[in-house]
Amino acid sequence: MEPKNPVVDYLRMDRIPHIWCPGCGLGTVVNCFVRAIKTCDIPRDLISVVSGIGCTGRMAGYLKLDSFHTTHGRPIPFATGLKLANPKLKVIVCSGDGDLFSIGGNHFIHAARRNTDMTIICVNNFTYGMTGGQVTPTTPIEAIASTTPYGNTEEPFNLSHLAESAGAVYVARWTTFHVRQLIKSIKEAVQKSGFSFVEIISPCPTLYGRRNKLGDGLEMMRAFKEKSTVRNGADTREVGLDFKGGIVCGKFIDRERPTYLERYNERMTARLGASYKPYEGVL
Amino acid sequence: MKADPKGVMTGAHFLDGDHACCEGALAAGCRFVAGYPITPSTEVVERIAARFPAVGGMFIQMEDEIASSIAIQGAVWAGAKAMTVTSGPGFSLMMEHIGLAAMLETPCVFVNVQRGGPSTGLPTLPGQADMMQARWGSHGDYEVIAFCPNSPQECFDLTIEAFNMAEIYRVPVMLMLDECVGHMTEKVVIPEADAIEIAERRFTGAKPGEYLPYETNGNWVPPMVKAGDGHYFHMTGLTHDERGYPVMNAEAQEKCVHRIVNKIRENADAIVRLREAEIEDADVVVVSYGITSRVALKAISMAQAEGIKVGHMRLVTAWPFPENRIRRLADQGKAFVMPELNYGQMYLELERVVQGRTRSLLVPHGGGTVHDPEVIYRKIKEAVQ
Amino acid sequence: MSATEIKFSGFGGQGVILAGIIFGRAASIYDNKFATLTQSFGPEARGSACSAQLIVSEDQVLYPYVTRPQILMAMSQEAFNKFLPETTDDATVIIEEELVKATGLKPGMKLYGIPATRIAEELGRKMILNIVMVGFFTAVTGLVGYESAREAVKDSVPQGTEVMNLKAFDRGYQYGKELK
Amino acid sequence: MAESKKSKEPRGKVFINSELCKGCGFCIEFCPTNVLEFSNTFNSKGYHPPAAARPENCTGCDLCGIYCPDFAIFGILMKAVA
Repeated sequence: MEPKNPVVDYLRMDRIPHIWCPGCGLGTVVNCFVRAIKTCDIPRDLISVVSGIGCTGRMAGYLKLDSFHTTHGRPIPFATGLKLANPKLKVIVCSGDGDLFSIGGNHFIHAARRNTDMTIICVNNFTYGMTGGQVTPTTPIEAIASTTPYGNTEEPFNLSHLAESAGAVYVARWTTFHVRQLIKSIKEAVQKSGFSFVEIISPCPTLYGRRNKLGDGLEMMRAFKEKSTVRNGADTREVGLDFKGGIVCGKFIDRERPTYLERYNERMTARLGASYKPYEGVL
Repeated sequence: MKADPKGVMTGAHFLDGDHACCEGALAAGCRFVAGYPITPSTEVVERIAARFPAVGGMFIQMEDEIASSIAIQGAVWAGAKAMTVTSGPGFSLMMEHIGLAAMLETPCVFVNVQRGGPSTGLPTLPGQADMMQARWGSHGDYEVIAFCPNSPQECFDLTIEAFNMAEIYRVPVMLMLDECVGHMTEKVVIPEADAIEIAERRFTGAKPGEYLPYETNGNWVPPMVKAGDGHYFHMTGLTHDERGYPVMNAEAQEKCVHRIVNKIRENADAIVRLREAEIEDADVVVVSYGITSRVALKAISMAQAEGIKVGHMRLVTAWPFPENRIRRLADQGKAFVMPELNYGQMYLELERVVQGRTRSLLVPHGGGTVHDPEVIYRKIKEAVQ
Repeated sequence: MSATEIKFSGFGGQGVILAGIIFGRAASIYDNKFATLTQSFGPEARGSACSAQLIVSEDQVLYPYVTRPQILMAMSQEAFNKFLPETTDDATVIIEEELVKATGLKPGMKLYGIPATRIAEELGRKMILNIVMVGFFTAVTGLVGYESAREAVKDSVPQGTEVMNLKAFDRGYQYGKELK
Repeated sequence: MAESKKSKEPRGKVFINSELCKGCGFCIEFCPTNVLEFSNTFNSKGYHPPAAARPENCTGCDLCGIYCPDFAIFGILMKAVA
């Protein structure tokens, strides 16, 4: 019997080949994602993936799990409803930098603040790929985008620092070059109780690389390899990214805070007494 | 299916419309509410926040209305009955997700306690100027169902009805209160739980691997699943095929739109709720809804005292609009008078259906209070001249 | 006309709205009449003259707002000054007599006063003056039954405070009965 | 087991689905034992898929499979094949 690619059972093969460009890192992310959740101690039926809009937003559609391709910027509040209605579910949001941090930025900080139990995987390619390469909140200063034809002048977000400041209990950053570390990080993030965040720097050769003379996907991957340093536990204030500069990778934050539901049940029990049945979902 | 007694506060109460709406949701089996406070709807979520922990429900105050309007859809796909509650400006923010609910066919309830607008307008005073927005506010073609209670009692009754319709047709249902009804306090009688009919969610009997989310088998409304049951189903706001997969072509679009529009249009007669009085002999029919319907009755009695033959039609459901009924009455030569707290919204529907065959008069009002019955009465007289 | 329009008024913190709710509850739940209560919300309700409007009727109340109150309850001077001009020429005016100086009444009006704050203080809690007023109001208007109003008080006050509130109600009620 | 014997027998094997390949070259670049090279042939979309030029070097580590964005290649241990 011909052996099978270990990820295909987790893919909607009737939708493959996918729409992503040659040299795009999203497929690599999918590989790492599937390998991570396959080794997690979580029943597959209980895993839900929620995406927003954009190239990364299509991830939900390729994964053979309960999967939701929602509206632009709103996967986190959708995931919040999903998780709170049935806390047994393991809810993972996969979306891009524009979706999660521009239009969806407010939802990100509030979910982190509440410490809602969910994992956010942000594929950061510094651009809106699907719509033609516009500037995003992570595009480095100087970088060219279709809406910053003379170079970006806005300070980008340092996502790791933002996540830490807002309250995330797990924060890590890797590039698509760091596949083994990435698998481990996704696994840790998914198994972590609370709001966990994994940023993945990924090549968009078609709309970011080419416009900024960074070469094709492979050349961008080589750059990730050369310019990245691993500094676990690094101070997130110091891991901001600039154009063509170094990329600090690693697990930056791994801490404990009560989750939204833990706090909720604790408070209700304290206030309402023994008559209160701890909330375990509406079903 | 009967209501779960846990959520039913049986008895006679003195409640405002907002609180009655909360009790209706509880009785209907709603156990997930996401909302963002906004006058004059805030009392609904305040009561829910207080009542939910005891019945195993979850209320979360989200960061804004956009988040609220999609959090409820996440909850529905986890198996809950869910609603969100807002008012004018918040309703504007929710529009995109009304479209998402229409497209995914997520059964859910949007409560809008209407205030004066546009923009911040009159937060504490009534309006009825979101009626067209409720129907057409999101982009694209779709249909919704909208209820217009005219008393706290109906806020209770019609919230249950809204949840039932949402389940039966897998459609977002709008509950269009107005500030006056929302903040008005009256007697509300809540029956025993087993006297309350609840529409259960229709789940598929298909095994994992066999279920196709939008396979209709000739019916208008396909059965549902929920996350966690092993179906590995996919939902997308993109135009999709039976599998729920995105398909970008005109043929798929036609199939999608045809069904989400016509499942409501073709069932309009079963959905439409009207309350009529003294219509048969009438020369004039006053058509109204919400708080305006009560004021209209006062004007009608003034006209009747003068011997004018005037009847009343109340739109308990504003959407779908009761086209067939209005058309028949127009064919009989009856004139129409329509007061509403806006400058002509449902009136456009009335005109569209009447098509100039009989007289139809608008009694516009900018909102902030209700009509002076005298003004409606004068319009009734004008209609019979 | 079978409808009676009532305005309950005072300043914020006196329990004006609750007084209206109790009376509406007594009328609709226990006396089986129709009662519709509306109130001002928002910034205008946070000012010094706050009010609740109640219509009690034998038939369904169609027009929801009070336009010409036949009964005005005023627990502050400002509320009295503000709302007296709205009342009917033969209105019944019920005041907290130590806080309100009733001037400008028309000849057909009936005035009833009670030192509700002082009575509430004597009972040990100044904040139950509104319940004293409700008792007084019940006695002088006769619009709802004594038992109905008492039941409505019981339903409307925080658990554990029923005894004190019913005492306040009865004191107000007796005061009114003696005045009549 | 003797060391010398182990080096002769490849420890792993790569499987390639040429039709899914978009020619990004990730697998070739990041194979730690240099097993792969672009083949001379085109797939139906005009890409040169990889081929195992030095199959004896394969350790079955599956890094090619992890990197491949198009699910077109994977490596497995020989003992898993058998």
